[in-house]
Amino acid sequence: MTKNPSPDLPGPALAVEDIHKNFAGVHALRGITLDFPRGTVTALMGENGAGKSTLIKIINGDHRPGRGRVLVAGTPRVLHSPADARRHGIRVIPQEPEIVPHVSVAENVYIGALPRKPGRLLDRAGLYRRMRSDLERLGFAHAIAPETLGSRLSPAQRQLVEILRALTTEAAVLAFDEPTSSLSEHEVETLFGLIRRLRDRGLAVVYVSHRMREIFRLADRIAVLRDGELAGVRDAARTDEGEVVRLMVGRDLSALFARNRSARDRVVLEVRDVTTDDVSHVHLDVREGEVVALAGLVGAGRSELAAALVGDVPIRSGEVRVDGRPLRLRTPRDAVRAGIGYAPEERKAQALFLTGSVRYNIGVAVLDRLRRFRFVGARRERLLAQEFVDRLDIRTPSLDHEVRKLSGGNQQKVVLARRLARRPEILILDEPTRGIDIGAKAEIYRLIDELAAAGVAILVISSELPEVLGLADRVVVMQNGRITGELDRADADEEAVLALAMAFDLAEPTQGNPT
Amino acid sequence: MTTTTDAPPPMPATSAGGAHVRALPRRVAGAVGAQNTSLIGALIVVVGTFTWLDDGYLTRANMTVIGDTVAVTGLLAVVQTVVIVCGALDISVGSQAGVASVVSAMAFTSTDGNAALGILAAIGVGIAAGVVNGIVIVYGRVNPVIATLATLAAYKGVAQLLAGGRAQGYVLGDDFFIFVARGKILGLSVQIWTLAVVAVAVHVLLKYTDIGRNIYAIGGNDTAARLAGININKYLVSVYALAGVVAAIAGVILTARTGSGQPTSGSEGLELKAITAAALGGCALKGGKGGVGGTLLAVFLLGALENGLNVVGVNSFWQNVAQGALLVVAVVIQQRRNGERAVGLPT
Amino acid sequence: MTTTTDAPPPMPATSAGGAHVRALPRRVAGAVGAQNTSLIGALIVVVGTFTWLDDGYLTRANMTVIGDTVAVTGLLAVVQTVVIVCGALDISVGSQAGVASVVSAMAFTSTDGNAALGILAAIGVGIAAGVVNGIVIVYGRVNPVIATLATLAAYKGVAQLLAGGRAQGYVLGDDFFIFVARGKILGLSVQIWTLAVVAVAVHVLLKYTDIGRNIYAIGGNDTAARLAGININKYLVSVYALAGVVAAIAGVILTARTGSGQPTSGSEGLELKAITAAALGGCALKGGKGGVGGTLLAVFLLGALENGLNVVGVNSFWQNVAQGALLVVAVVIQQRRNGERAVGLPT
Amino acid sequence: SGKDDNAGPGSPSGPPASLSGTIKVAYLQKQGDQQYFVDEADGARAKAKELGVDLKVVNLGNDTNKAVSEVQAAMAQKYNGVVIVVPDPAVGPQVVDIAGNGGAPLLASDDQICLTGPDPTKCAKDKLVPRVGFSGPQMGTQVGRRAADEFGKSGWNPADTAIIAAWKQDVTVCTDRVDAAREAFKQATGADVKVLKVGTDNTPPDAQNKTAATMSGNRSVKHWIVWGCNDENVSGAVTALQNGGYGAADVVGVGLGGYLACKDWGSGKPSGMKAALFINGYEVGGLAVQTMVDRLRNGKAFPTEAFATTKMVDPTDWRQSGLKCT
Ligand SMILES: Nc1ncnc2c1ncn2[C@@H]1O[C@H](COP(=O)(O)OP(=O)(O)OP(=O)(O)O)[C@@H](O)[C@H]1O
Ligand SMILES: Nc1ncnc2c1ncn2[C@@H]1O[C@H](COP(=O)(O)OP(=O)(O)OP(=O)(O)O)[C@@H](O)[C@H]1O
Ligand SMILES: [Mg+2]
Ligand SMILES: [Mg+2]
Repeated sequence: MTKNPSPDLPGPALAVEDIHKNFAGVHALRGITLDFPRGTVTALMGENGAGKSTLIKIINGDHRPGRGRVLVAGTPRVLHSPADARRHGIRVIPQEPEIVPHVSVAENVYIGALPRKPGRLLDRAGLYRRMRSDLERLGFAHAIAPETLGSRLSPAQRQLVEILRALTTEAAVLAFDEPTSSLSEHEVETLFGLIRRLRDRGLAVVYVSHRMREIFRLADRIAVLRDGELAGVRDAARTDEGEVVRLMVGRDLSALFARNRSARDRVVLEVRDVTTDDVSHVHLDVREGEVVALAGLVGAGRSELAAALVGDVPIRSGEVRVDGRPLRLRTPRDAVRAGIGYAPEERKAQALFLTGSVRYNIGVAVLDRLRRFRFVGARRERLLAQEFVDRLDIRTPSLDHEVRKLSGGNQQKVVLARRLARRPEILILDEPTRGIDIGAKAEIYRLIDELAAAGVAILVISSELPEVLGLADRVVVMQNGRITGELDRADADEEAVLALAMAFDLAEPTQGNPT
Repeated sequence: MTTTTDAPPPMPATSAGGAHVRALPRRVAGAVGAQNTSLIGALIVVVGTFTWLDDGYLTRANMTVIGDTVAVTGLLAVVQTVVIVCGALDISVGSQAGVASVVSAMAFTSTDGNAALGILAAIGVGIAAGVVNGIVIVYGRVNPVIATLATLAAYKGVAQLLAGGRAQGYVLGDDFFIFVARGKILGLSVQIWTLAVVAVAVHVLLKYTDIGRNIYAIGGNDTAARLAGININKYLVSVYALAGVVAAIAGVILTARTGSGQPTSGSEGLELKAITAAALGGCALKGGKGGVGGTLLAVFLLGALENGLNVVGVNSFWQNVAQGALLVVAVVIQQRRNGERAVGLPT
Repeated sequence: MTTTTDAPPPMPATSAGGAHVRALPRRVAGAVGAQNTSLIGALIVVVGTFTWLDDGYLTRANMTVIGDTVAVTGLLAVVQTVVIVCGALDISVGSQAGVASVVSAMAFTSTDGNAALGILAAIGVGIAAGVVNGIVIVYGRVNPVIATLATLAAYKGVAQLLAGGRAQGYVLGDDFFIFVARGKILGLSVQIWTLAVVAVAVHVLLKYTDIGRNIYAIGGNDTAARLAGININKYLVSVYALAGVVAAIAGVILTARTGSGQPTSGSEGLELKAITAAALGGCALKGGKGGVGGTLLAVFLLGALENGLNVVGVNSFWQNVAQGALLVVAVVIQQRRNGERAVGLPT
Repeated sequence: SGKDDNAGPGSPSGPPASLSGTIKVAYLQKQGDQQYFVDEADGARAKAKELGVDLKVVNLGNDTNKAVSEVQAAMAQKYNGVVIVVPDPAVGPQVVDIAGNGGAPLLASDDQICLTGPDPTKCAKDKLVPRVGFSGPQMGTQVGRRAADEFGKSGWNPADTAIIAAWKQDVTVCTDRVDAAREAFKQATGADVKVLKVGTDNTPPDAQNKTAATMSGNRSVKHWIVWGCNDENVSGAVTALQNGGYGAADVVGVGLGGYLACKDWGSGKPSGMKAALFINGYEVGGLAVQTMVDRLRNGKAFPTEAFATTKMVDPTDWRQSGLKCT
């Protein structure tokens, strides 16, 4: 694949000089000057809305900078389009995967450069051969099948497709915008191995992530953005989390995980022998004031289980009880009525009204409480929205700002705000901190703790192990649609969780204790 | 999609919300929206041009003519707006109006001239037709376009069968129907009042009630709407029923205007006019976007244009060319003002 | 969206992709797809029913009639499939065919009977009309539905103006046109051959060339296509040009069939038929999905149905009802078999 | 076989043959959902029942292409004879040829068609397909004459009078009618009255809308004369004028068909609809079937042209004419 892009050439592979970018009133970038040397992984960090994605999109030719210039291998270039950027050896893995739904994974990966036979005929056999060999070589053969249709991919697989698109073409600069936000540890490891190999071959790698641990494992340099400005560049070996966080948020963060709660005994949510198309015989309890984390690898079936618990996926057999009463789950409406709040995994596809305002997006789930005689009180709605914007520190110019114009992390906060606005008794959060910066994460963890302390039973699905371990009172591990084990907070550590998540011998599936 | 289109979109929630913090001029501009500003501009240009070409154009009498002419289309366009905001489409509205027209005249005749019963019968039939559409779509899982194309044909057949292919009854001996056809209230014709009342009601429904918000939610992202606990199916069936009711009102007006129940004459082709107006008025056909204001402006723009071309006596062949060309020009100007980048399909 | 629709999707890539590992029967079933299976089932039911009702139905002669009848609609439906796969729509195809029909007859007449020139002129006009559509949409940023509704009117006007509202010329003195109208090759009419050749060409284009795959990508996710460096604008304009060319071919066939250049008669309403067939054949109107096979099946299903209703002598009013109802029933059965959950709008 | 102008069995010179057994006749009509043609179909069905023949009625709409398909279908299904109202006369030769190849006699109903060319008005008399029905120009002439009479009686000043001619401008037979009306009016009055051409889609609401706009552009006109392609056009235009403030006395509408005019008259109120040419579709349908069956069963040659009765009716005498109002 990627040939050696001559690491011996002088100067950085890519540099930006005094880049500015304005979006109708939002000053996203204000004078960024930064270079990306060959053979180096440069991490871009910063709070949600700091401008990381905007910078990456400028590098990709997707946005034109308002001022400043981009230099590719020392030469100033005007990048008119992503295709243009590609021609100059720049490849970007965007924050939100863009998948073509009704074609195969193989076509999705090689889109725009499909192998041809003479006469523009598609070389279909060649395509699949190449796909298979690339998957093998890159180490993702187990994670995704070349024939699967784009529309049937899980979020993690969608992200993999974006990664594969970049890795299967030649490039001198590779930019990853939060590639791991929905990958689990295992895939992350494989990806890191690949990135290191590419770096050693002389590529310049740009890497955006909110996961502090990843950054320190992977990056050579850390550049921190704050409010559209460069807050500092540090050598990864000569800095620490504390300093980076200070650069990002301008202050020290105290403990990431708060814990002011104590679980009570009353079981609020009981899952009994639930089986769906992809999940079998799940037993699970969540108590009042308890946080249970569901861990597992990509495709373990956690999201499916969550969807079943909120009535969005039909339950074939088994029972769900809330407060001891069996629940008829025909549609998500039944779950909402029973006091179950659910924040799904894919915010764009499943949760957000992208062209609606922040206020609309928060208020839409509590209209029954905002209305009088079916007329929605605009003032009440505004107050409610403002309350959550303040509480979750959602960075938005106004309550009437369109949600699609918010940064990814802030969009996630809007999703959470909508669920919290209903004050649910049970909260199911599928990857709640996906793409959220460390400051906001601490905020959300504190919020989860607060809610639990107030008695809410919380089920969190997360692919980030530190989050699982830090948050949970109990960790339930799934693999292949089954629960493979349950660990108390005291026994849970990374190895124990991973061991259960990858326990390949499933002859005797362990199940959660039916309390 | 998200990254290229930086155009300011006319959002459901945006206009009403920021109101009390903004200054009045901006409030007005905000409430009107960029789309509507362009339409108002186009309307001014059209009216100006025809006034200059013929002084019979900008007269009270001719304005009334325009109003009456667009009343039926306007009703259907307004209710089509609701359907489109849901992310659906109702192509059968014209046929529904035809059935309602025939039924109103036949019920009127067979009850020896009871206008109220005629209208009630028409509305009942409209609801039934709408509910059938909704059920076929939601529970039969038939794509709205195909489903309503099918009922477009089916309802047309029903109207023809009921009427035996002939205009039915004669209603202009009845005071009520004469009132609908020629009456005026406060100087405005009854037909325009009907349109105004329906339009205001639908506008309030869409913008100020939770029902309206849920409709925008369904059209904006149906998965999210479902997960938020909205009973999408109930909403969709109700919206189609509403379309049926409004189509029935349009049918009654048709009966009054022409004097008898017309199975197809006068209602054929209305669906395209209604959809054109809604789309020109800023409804996104994929749902979640649009409003009554824009649609009405578009209806009046198209009506003013068609009337003007006839006032100045343009040959009907040239009218087709002119209407098509002007429609394109209006939208192109509107879009150019947005300064959107020209890549791929516009929304 | 992703979570509810767990139905096995009738996919372009599925069949081809896993092909070499699967056994032949499954390969065939896979290639035909669930959608097409339903359509074939419906076709069998329709043909069976009418054969049973009237023994004049399943005759060689009548099958030829059905073939000739659907040729024009079929051509437009096939090319509409390409447009819809792109995520767009071309409502102006009928008018384009009308212009082409008039132009072919007029060029033929004015060149003293040169059929080749007549056809070339028609195709030239078709390309021009298609490119105008494409440019208005892509560079004028006009929504495809509005743009082609506008050009539907405009091109119709152009055809009427060119023809002065009357049928033009007379081509049935010319061997070539007679050959098109009545000729046979290997027992099949020239019109059917034309449809077959165009359909196969478009099928190969869509399924077996990178151009076709890029078209699916554009319709499936235009952002992904753009980021992958596909020149979306070029593709869209070309697809509209292709639609223009095929509409022109349809126009020439119309000229040959009716004997003269018809500005509107014979081409009005074809757009709806073409879109109905494409949608019934499994094209998703939001793009990225569909194929020539399904569309052709739908064309033949609708043609067999219409012919059959006439063969057994159903009154034209009942025909409307029957066609609408059967269309709904066909899709409902097809969807029921998918076992999709009945929530929200079907795609 | 298309090129030679060989007269098929449909032509008057074709050898009449006689048939026994069940006879199957196809009646293909344009605009089959229009009231006149609905009546025609009813008349045809009634006559077919009376004569014991199988009759199939097909609505061609305005679609010449469908006309071709349906004649082909009738031949494929071995129909013995075809009666056709063509959507456009230009499709005539093709239709003649198909029926000829199928060996079925062809009878034109209502609108003329030519064996050899698209335009019946330029067709040699012996190349016209035998026809039952009305002559478009002839009907137009009657309408124009009646309008001229009314105009004469009224004593209106030609300078402040205008004529509205409303029709679907791309339907050739409509154009023929209104042209003939104008010709006859001019000849009968010699007056120079302005004619405003109003393009409609042949439906009352559209005629109403378009006329209302035309009226706005011609406010100086004091008196109106209205004719058009059919009753739909005339009645829509008259309604628009009356809604626009012109009294019944200032409008002379001469309908064509009478089926909508009679509704106005039935209400007993004064109407701008002063007369209408009643054309009896029911009778035409019956006559066409009778003519076809005579030919098929008894070998009786088609008459070149057979006309059903037309009658100019007005509010005083329409009830006696046989015009039925729904
Ligand atoms: N298309 C747009 N229109 C308007 N504002 C935008 C647009 N895209 C981004 N912004 C704004 O620009 C700022 C920077 O956003 P960006 O997406 O670059 O943040 P980010 O650092 O990637 O954040 P995150 O970590 O949440 O992904 C934010 O305030 C955002 O609201
Ligand atoms: N839309 C879909 N259509 C078909 N299969 C799906 C779909 N979504 C997920 N699956 C499959 O269902 C199984 C469970 O996936 P699920 O998304 O629940 O796993 P998960 O543990 O949440 O993992 P992830 O991190 O990928 O979300 C997997 O085999 C996955 O491939
Ligand atoms: Mg970002
Ligand atoms: Mg998941």
